[in-house]
Amino acid sequence: MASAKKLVTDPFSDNNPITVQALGVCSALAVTVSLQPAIVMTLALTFVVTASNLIISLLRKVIPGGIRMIVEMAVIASLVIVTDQLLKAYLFDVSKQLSVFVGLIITNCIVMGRAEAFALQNPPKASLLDGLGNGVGYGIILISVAAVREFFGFGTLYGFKILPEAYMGNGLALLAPGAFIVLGLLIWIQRSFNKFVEE
Amino acid sequence: MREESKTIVFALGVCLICSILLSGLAAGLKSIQTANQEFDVKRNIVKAFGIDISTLTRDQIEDTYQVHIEEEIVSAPSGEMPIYMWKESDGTSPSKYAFPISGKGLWSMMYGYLSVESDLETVAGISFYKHGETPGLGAEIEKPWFLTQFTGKKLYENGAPTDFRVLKPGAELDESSVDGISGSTMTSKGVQALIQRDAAAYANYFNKIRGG
Amino acid sequence: MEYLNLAIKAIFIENILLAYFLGMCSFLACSKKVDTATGLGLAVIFVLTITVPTNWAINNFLLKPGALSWINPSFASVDLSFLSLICFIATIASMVQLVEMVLDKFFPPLYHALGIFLPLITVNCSILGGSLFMVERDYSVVESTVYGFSSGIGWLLAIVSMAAIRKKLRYSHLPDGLKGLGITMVMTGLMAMAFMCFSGIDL
Amino acid sequence: MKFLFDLQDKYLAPLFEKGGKFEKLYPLFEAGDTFARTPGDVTKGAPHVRDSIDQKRLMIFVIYALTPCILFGIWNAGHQFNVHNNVEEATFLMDMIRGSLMVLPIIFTSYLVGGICEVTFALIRKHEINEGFLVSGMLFPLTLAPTTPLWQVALGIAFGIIIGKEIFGGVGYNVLNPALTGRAFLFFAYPAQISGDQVWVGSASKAPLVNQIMGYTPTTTDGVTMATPLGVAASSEGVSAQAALADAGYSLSNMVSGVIPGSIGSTSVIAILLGLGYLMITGVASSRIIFSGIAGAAAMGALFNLLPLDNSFAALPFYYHIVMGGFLFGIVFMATDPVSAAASNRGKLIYGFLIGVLTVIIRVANPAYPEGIMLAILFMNVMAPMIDHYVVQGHIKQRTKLARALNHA
Amino acid sequence: MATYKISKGFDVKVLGQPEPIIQELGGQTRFAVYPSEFEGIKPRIQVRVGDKVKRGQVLFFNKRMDRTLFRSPCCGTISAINLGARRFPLEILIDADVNEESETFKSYTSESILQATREELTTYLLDSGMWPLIKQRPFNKIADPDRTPKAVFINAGNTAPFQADFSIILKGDEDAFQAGVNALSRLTEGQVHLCTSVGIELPTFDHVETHIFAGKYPSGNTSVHINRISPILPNDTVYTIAAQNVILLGKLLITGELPRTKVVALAGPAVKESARKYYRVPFGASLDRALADNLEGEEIRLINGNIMWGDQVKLDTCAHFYGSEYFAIEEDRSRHLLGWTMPGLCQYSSHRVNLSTLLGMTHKWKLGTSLHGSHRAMVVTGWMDKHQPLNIMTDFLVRAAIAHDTDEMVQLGILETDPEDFAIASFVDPHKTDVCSIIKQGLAEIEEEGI
Repeated sequence: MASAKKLVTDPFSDNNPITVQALGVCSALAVTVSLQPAIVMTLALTFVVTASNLIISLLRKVIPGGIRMIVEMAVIASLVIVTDQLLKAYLFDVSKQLSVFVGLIITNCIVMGRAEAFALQNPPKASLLDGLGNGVGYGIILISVAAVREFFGFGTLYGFKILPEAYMGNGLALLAPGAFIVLGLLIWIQRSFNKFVEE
Repeated sequence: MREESKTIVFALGVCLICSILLSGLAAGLKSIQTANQEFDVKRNIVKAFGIDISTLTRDQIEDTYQVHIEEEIVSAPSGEMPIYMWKESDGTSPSKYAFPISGKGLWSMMYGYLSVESDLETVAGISFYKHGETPGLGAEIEKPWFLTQFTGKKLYENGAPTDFRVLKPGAELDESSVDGISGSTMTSKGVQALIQRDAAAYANYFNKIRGG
Repeated sequence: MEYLNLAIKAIFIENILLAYFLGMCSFLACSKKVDTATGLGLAVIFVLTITVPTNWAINNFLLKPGALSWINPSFASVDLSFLSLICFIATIASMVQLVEMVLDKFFPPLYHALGIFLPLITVNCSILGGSLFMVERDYSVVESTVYGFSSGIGWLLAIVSMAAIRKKLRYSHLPDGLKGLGITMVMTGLMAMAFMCFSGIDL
Repeated sequence: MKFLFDLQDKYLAPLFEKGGKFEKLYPLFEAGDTFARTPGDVTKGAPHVRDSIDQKRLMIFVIYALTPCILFGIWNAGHQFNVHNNVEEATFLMDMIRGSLMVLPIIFTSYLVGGICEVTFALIRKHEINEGFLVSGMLFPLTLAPTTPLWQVALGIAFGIIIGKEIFGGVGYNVLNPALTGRAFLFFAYPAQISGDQVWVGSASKAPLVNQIMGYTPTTTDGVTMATPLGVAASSEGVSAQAALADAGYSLSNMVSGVIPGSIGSTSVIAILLGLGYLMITGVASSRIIFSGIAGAAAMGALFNLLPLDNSFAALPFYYHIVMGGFLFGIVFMATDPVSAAASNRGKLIYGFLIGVLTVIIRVANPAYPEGIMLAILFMNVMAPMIDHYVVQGHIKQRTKLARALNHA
Repeated sequence: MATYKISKGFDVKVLGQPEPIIQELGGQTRFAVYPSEFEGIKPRIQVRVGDKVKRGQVLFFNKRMDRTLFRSPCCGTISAINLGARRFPLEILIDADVNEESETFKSYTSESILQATREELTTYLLDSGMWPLIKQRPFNKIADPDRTPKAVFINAGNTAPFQADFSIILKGDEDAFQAGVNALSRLTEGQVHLCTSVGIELPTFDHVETHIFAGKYPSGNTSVHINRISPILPNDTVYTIAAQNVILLGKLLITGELPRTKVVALAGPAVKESARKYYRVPFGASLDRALADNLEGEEIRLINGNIMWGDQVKLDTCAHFYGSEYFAIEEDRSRHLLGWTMPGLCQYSSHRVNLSTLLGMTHKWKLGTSLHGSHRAMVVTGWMDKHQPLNIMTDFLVRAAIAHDTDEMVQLGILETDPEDFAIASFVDPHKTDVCSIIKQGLAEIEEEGI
């Protein structure tokens, strides 16, 4: 049993869900045009993955094996709907920007993957921490990509002007190719630090 | 058999809990969400009347709408069309009129509102609230530099819609043309087309007001 | 012509993978060999073509505000759209299951070609994404079918060309940190850039 | 001379070779050394003799083929500037000087920045400095307008060299053409300035250096912008595209001679044909790609002519597509880059043809981008490995069949 | 008799054609056997330095296949056994005696061979030490006696620059050749194919089908013959043998003694013109008398084979078990000022990038071993295929080999080839890729994995 601290911090770098395990990339990119939706998305995903880990870990002894996946799916889907509804009610503007991508958390492999790989075997507390760690690990990448894109694309960070007015926004950073390339380069940087090599 | 019935019971249980939870939540939040959506529309209409809303709070905007704006449905051959009238807090006669505009941009439909002054010829303001144009390019249509250009331009002349133009940047402008967005000809053309079309659609209505 | 436009748009311009980042996980995992990529791509086309219209029906006859009025006009005010996510994912899962069984029974060769990929597809976000975009863009039933089918083709095109590129990259001299995921990501970016040549095409 | 070479071999070389003081800078030394003289390496095994061709020679031949375009580009940049700024009685020499002032800084920046990227990566990753960079560094500026600000030139070439090439391991491993990658980067990053429907021929200003770095602002009153033929044809409304072109002063003959504003290297059909001839005689570029590309563009243009479309550009006679814009330059110099093109013989035909077809489709059907060749090549670069894959699969099938047939005969 | 026209190919024009005359060269005392010549064997040496050996005595056998014996070419004393890396014996040197003691084997007539069973012949050939002359495809290694080949290919082609002309070697040994052919025809269930190049006049032989190949280098390569006549399918085996070696087999069978002599040609620009001819030398004997004083140049590379395919050997070499020509060229370490841009009037090329090629100069060149450039990353351009007569996509095969993709290599037809078929691809490649070694490595990987 790994220590609580390790459970949380491991997914930050050494076992990052996006850069190392290559999970959950889909939603990691679509909402990274600027920082605000990225942060909201991080919060939403962290909430879903933590809560789903906790619930599934609590239920792990009573879930019948045959319908394991379906139950997990139901739990995750419900949590996502809760998130979606809450966002629509209290953060309307951001939810408009996120459009269908909140809903797509359902198919985010991180949530399903952590439920399958961790929560089913571990007690609630550990699962909670694991979910939290993975949510933040996801967020670190998401927010970095968003920061880079917003900075180069608009010359702002979280809407605040950083670069002088004369700065000409780099349009490519705002387009889909920019997201892919920035994430690819981030993966490179991150893997150079944790020395992870894929064969 | 015991195993199976347990499975079914469990599955039903999960479904039940989830659906109760979700229905409850949905019902509880429904009113807030609807209010949000309505407010979104109102905010854009207010903006289209040329009001700078960036400093206003939500309540102030709601108030402004409540006090000044009145909605009316106009029936036209093509169906029912909404029109929004701006009334000064003292007078009763509308001083500005706004109507929704929409049309194809480069990627998808663009939606917005356009308002005209009481002379029923000059543009008072314009706003776009939904579009899928390229960020940094076509998406400039929601930037102030682009929108403020419209204010004061002639949309109608003697009851007929003018030949409103969104030109290439740098071209010479007259009183019914504005600078387009450089690098996104398609979006500029789209804006020109939707203004021309929707202005024509409302021309009859304005003529009626003028006449009556 | 209108449908052709929609198809071109879904395949090239708004490629579900390259413009909306959907289906990345399986894209990254299954683009190592061209044969695998082709198999998965075909399975995606297949499932998308079936599920998008199915979900269209569910959305239009059950979930949308007022959708239930065909049962009884008094249900016109019922709005079940908050259930759309859960319904769609359930439909996808069961459709995949159904397709698997039908193929196994009636088209064994096809089943052998696509069989191993079908279970992977339930969690492929491009499928759910297809349905969600269908709702958001308010497509008609024919449009949904065309959209589902051509989104699948777009996805297939992207994954197969990426598999071929990765085959070419096998003997490249890549920095350690970029091997695998990193270079695939950058390459996808460049590919998305190349696909942008179609943005704005309108016949 | 001999004394110098001895000095180099005896004293300088050991410093850079393994165990030497400057071992880390070996790629740099190697580049200079083999630039001066061919390396003295001998074959290690069979075959014991080798052809005298090498990568350096191939690449420099492409540069030679580009020379007419470069020289013409310089003159034309100056000429257009002088014409549109009403410089009276501009002589050939004045045109050349003005053009050099505009174009040479761009080429120099491209080489400098690209070279720094190339050398840095070569030193870190310990690979040799590849002469392919000479071509990329020259092709890139030739696709730009003569007024492109130098900071954009630097940014574009850096992106092209690093992202388009170096992270894959250098020349030979990349997938896309680095020069085009850089060009496309600028195109999407700063679309407002170089979307291709108009170019700026430059304006006389009091501070030329500032202009060079920051760009010639088109909105200033003395800035002259001109619509390119493609831009004119694409936006012709009501009148036929031909008439619109003639109206804007573009005739078939001046598009062939290239005395029109446009990107530096690609306006003159004659200059490109000179380069093409040189490439064909020396056999450096693939004639399959070039001629199938031209055939593709002509075929698609002709098809558009026949289709009853409500688009005046589509009705433009197909041969216009070949002389207009950067098509010829792209298909001759960019599409034939052996690293990013399809490699199989049949693949090359398909690849070239589709580039031609796509170029015309983008020009005619995609009003967002009047110039299609660059994106068409980039798109086909992405598709080339797939084309090759299927050609190879087809070959495998065919050869197995043949082998079986011969065995049963 | 069928003629095959091979359209693709390229003749490297190099100086040093040998005169078609045979000089007898006898009386050597220094002999050698080179175990390193036999690829893929693990030799177990049976003699020690100082041992007296008879002609035909077993020197070593193959540990992997212990029926394969290797026998001494002369009678004398073992003077040295030189070991290489991992104690692999590189050469066994023998000082010849004056007396001529030799082992004898059963002798046949041309007709009685045809009555012998396959089993009998293989045992006989293995025992006599001449079996290794027969090789097999795929992998071009010593033939596996237990696999019955679908065909035997005798290579009498000579398209490589100055490959020995078989019609000269054959003169006087026609009977031995027929006997050898008879033996080969007993080894296979299928046909024996004799493949020659245009210009080689051969009498007709029985039990063999003659094919003529017309075309430039490498149309005389065995792989091309197999590819055109009866391509190898997966799990097929064919035996291959060089034409001169058929004579050696025949001599052994007729006389019941190990063959005494073989003919080698000496050619190349670094050989004095007077010495460029054919020599009949005792098997395994030193070539000193042909080579000494006859080579000119500062630093000379002697090749067992020709410039396109063969191994570099020491200048004091003895005649090898395989091979029938020696080629000498100068090492060329010269460096040319600004070589990348000079017109190239004095440089040889198969591409039109040099003035010499462009002007269509057809004279022969005094080529050296210069690499003419430095290594660069390989680019798949299709150029390697330009002169490849095999129905193979060379560039893609090489790429698959670099990526260690054995499946794809097999699909692309690597099993039909031998590294020698890629000599021309190496030659023309501007990136100086060592294609032959890459293919060799690929074949080794496939062999290790098993097909």
